[in-house]
Amino acid sequence: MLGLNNKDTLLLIIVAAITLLAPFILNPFPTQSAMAQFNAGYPDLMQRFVIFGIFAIGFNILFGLTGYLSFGHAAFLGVGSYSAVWMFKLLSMNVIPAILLAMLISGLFAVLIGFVSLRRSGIYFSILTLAFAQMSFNLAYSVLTPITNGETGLQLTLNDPRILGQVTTAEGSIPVTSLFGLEMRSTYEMIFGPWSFQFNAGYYLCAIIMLLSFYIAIRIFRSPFGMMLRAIKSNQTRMSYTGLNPRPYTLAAFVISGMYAGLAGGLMASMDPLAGAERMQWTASGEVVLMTILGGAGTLIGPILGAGFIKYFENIFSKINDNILHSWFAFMPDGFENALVAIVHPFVGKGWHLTLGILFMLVVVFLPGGLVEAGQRVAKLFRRRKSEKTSDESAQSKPAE
Amino acid sequence: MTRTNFTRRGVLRTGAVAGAGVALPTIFTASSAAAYTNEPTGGTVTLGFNVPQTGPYADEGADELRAYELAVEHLNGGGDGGLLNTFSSKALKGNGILGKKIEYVTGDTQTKSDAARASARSMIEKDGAIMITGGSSSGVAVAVQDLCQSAGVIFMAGLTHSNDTTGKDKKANGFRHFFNAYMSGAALAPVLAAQYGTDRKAYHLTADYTWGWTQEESIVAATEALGWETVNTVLTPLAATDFSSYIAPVLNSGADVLVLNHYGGNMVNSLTNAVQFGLREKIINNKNFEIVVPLYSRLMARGAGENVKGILGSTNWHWSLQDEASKAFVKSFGTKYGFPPSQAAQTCYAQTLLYADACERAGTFNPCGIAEALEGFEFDGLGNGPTLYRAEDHQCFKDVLVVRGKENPTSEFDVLEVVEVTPRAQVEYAHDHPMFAGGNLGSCNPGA
Amino acid sequence: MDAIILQILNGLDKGSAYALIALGLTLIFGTLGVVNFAHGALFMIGAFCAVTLSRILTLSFETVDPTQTDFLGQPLKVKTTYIEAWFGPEFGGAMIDWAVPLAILFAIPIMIAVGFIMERGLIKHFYKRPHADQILVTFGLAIVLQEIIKAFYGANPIPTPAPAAFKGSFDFGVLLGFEANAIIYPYWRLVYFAFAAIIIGGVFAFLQFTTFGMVVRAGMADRETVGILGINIDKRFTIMFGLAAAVAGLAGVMYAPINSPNYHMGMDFLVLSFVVVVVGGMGSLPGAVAAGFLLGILESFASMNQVKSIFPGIDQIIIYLVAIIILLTRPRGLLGRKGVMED
Amino acid sequence: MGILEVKNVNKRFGGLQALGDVNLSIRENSCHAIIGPNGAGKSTLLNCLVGKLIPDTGSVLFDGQSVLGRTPYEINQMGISRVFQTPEIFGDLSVLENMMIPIFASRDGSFRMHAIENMHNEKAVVERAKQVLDEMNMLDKQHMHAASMSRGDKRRLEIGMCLSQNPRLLLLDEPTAGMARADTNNTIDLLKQIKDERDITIAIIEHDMHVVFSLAERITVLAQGTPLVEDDPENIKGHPKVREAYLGEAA
Repeated sequence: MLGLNNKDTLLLIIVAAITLLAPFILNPFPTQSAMAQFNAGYPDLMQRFVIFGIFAIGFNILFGLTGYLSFGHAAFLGVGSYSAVWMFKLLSMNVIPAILLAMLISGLFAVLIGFVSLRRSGIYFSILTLAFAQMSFNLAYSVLTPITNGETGLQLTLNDPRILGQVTTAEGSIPVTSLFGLEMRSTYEMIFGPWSFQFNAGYYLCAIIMLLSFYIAIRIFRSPFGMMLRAIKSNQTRMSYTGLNPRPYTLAAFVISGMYAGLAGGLMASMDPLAGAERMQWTASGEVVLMTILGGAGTLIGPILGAGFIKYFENIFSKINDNILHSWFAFMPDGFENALVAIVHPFVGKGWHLTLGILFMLVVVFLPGGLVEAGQRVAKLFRRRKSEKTSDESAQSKPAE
Repeated sequence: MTRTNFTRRGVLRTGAVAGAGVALPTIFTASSAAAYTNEPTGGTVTLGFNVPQTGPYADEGADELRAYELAVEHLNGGGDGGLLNTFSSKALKGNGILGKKIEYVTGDTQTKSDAARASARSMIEKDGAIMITGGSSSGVAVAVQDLCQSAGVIFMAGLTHSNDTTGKDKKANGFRHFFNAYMSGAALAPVLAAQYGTDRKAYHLTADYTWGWTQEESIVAATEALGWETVNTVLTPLAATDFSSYIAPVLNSGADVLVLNHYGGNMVNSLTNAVQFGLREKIINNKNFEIVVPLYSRLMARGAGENVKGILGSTNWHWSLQDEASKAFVKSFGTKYGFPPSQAAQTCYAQTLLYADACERAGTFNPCGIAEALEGFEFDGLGNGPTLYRAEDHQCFKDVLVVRGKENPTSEFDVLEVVEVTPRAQVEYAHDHPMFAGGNLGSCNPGA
Repeated sequence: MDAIILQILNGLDKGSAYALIALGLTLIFGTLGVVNFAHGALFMIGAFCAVTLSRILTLSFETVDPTQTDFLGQPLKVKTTYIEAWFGPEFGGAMIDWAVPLAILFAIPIMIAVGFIMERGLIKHFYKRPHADQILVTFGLAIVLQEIIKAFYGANPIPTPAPAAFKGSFDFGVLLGFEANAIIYPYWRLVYFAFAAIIIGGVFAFLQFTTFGMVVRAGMADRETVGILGINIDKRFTIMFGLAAAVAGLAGVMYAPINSPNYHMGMDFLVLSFVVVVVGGMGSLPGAVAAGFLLGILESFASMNQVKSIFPGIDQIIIYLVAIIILLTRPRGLLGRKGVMED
Repeated sequence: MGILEVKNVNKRFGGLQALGDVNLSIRENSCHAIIGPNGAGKSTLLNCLVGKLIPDTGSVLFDGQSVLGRTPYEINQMGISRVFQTPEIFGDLSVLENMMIPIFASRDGSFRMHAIENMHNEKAVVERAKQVLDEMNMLDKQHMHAASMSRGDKRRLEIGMCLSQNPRLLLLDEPTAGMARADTNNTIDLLKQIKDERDITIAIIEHDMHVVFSLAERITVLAQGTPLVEDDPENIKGHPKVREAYLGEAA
């Protein structure tokens, strides 16, 4: 289907189903229950899941396929966000031109940085991309404030021209981002018994774009071009002695993944029209590297899992405070309750970094292939139980998902 | 885990049935039954405390959070009642707000605009927070204020000192109790002139971002008005940790005062470096060389250790103040936590009380009603003397403290001493003052 | 002229810190082939060794002074340190005053132990793993170490002053015939520079003149051959890691008085020190040192007002700009060898 | 006029004269071996032919066109394929994929942005790859991870990859170095078969005299960067200069 083989089609369908049903899946706990803290089915986080999913999918096209580890990819995300916000300021609040411009500008930026950085490989390449991104961040924070609004981040004001849209709403506020009139923030809330599920227009726009990006990524992975990229990772010498020029291939991959990052940046600005300089900092670039490795570099689904994993921790664990801990353990005797709270306390709330760091180490030590490997192991366990006769197939190496 | 899975499957099934019936969905935000965003329906009301919990300002954030928890306790009728007893408005009864018990959620701003907004959005969308407060930098304050404006909730700013928060970036749904760079300049300049004379040459080192610039502008204007000369102003990168290359040329520039427009880690490092270079032992132009730190934070000043001794600066509030309200606050806070509160804690506590009081007086949680109640509100008894929430820009006007690093501290908290309480009249300015121009308050947004 | 000398001095000092951190990073790269993102954390732990020692030395007991009151209006508890009580205010006070230099002795065993534990417990399982995995695991470790420090010491910087004898600054200008105050330089920074020079010299001498060092250098040049020779490389790798950790830690100890240590100071230095290492050339120790000083001096020059007035914001980007230029003109950095970390 | 003409090629590395006035002509459809003791400059010469090194002076003409200043991939596109001393294959890819890449390269040139194209629509390439694998007797291994194969199979795959491009000149750099006797013999048989069945010129650098004399129709002996003799194998065997410079030393 859609030019994919059965396995990829199945994967795409599963991802599509999960994404489209995310408002249910991410809100498994009734709103008033103590476990509701773990619900992630609210618009902001759901949007973040898929937007960072797009970012990581794109990063994986470069890193997973060619092995070039860019440490400056956040710069493209930032550039995309700035372009999109400028579009909202100058043109209109429609997200389509903003997203298109974000992809265009970040693509151009990627051509420029990629052309220079790809003259080197290995860690030299990583440091070149890091240097470009850090320069962009430092300048955006200071000298380029007229374009980027520095520390605060570029935001909309009541004085923006918006030549094709309204400058202010009838009530005198800044208009909100929309897709031909469909406001990105509009949300349907469905109450079902003790549960409530939120269906947000912005989320579904992001989700559809993410599925499209994912589909394109699958096609790239399975295309001759994708094979060439994997060949570059495997053996550049053989590549050039086979009559292939690695440079345009890597540059193309770099620009594609830069545009994915720009798309993610544009969507981020469309969901929340403020572009902060921090999203270009090296820690942000490092985050997408971590997402990809954590999920499983070079696999199709891995980066999305990694993105979800990290964003979940950042947004859910950081919000757990002692009050909530006490409410969880309230059923226990006081002494126990306090002891448990004291044990859990360092790992949640302001300690969410600690939990994340420990999990990084655990995953990489015990699951060298990232979260995807965990899935594969579980699947293998089931398969082995089901039948013993698959020895022929499992001996064959197959590219991981 | 298995149980969770069963539940989830159950949800999926029932959800599908409900979806097929197209019966239940209701719309909210754009046009809904609720009169405003997150209108509290049950017996509780949720406030969102959005403070830095990770990153360099984590300690400041922790202190803010302590203050919020204390405020909630007092508002819900617990503890010793704190400033409810001294507050000039007597609308609060210690039974929550409008009879609803206060609950709160917390989040981590990471001192990043993006993360702060994400955290605030999750409080509004997931937890149903009706008010967001907190923060420890102007960038975050402006970014979150903007978010609250568009989401239709009230934002009570925490620690934010930039002129822009209630200047060019002011918003109808945002309110600031903390003082600002202009006030620092206006309060500090006369003291500087009195202590160091009017014939001084100043050299500014300024953190190269929005807050730094507004502070430099304010201090330069205020000191030059009193006869000082500004020899040079140099921008330093925010990421700088070693300021030696910026400080070394100061002595040779003919300046005899160094003004450090830095905050937090930058301030600690630049001040430490400056003292290391021995600037304070030098005699330039036949005068003792002096260093000024216009915005002091006691928590951060501790990081500079002995280097702060004798150095002048300004602050919003200090625990050694002897008015009844300050004493009451220090007592409540100190009894609960074992150490005195910081200025960040005080402003956050005050903001929470002010918000609750405005709800009571307005008789509603509707942001527009609250804004109306806060605009032009005159109050006293929160530790800063008689205070006005100005309607035009939602900035509080109150006395500003000029402080000095204490020479003989008696404890690790005893870092600063109050030199002068600059009266409110001296730091007031017109709301369309050029340093604050270019913004537009807009109209209040209830979000519905 | 005086301004240039001044900035060279400043640059040497910044460069010392960069060079020391980069030296340890390169030792680990070169010998173990591991990308150690936790190296900045080692620097930070070093600085906190100084903090810890000064905390230990100032452990104190409380006596109530009825004449004074604390912030709650209760009688003030006055703290007296045990050290001063035991050894008398003079000697005890001197020990507290000299906490940072003393912390060198305190830090060496701690840092070596930390290095050993890190290498044996974690890093050694990653020699054969892809660099990406090494980055992830050491980054995770760095976060964990940071958070542990934060849990004990909080997020705010902690003042850790140098001994009183090193307070103030030395006037070089007068020495060179300039007017007073033209070129001043804090004593402690002179100490730091000299200290860095000694450590760098010591590491080089160790590698140059000891059998152990020779094996390690051979290992850096060609790991396989050394392995074939039947030399127990594993043990030496562990020792190398301990040494690198000690170098980073000592750099941190002595840096504590320059900038008050805080839990994330390692991350602040991490990116810069990676740039330094790469600009110097992967696996080249002299390259790392040279690049450290070069970038330190250029950074200082870029912060001069004269330079900034021509290129606004140049001090924000100078290091990265120089890194790009060097990497584009010299493919393997200043002194890098072929084939190291290029895959 | 041979298909490859090397004229007066010199190459110095610092003080070392790696190649001195090398003249070499390789006839079309012949098998030409270049032998010589270690450090004779064989590999340097080879690198000058494929664009890895640029000679200081002299010219290298392939089919009348200069290859100097061209990159390895351009030279490959002209019709020269190279087999390395240690097999250079795409270890992370499957055997079939390894074989498809050179076929794509021959069809599409040095770069083509076929990112959205579907592998299913590349039947011709897949078929051709399978055909070559079949010729190499490797069709049963097509789904294997290339890196997990034996060294002999890797060599076989590499040669197959080069042949799939129908090169006019195949350069072999010590194709049997480090191989077991059986693998060596297999490789010799394979190369013999190629030589017999195809219109192809083969240039081989080799240490192993067994291999050289099994395959070569013409031999050039290189010593200290200069061609010593060029002659037919029978004459080389007994040539006194060669004995002195090479065989004598080796024996």
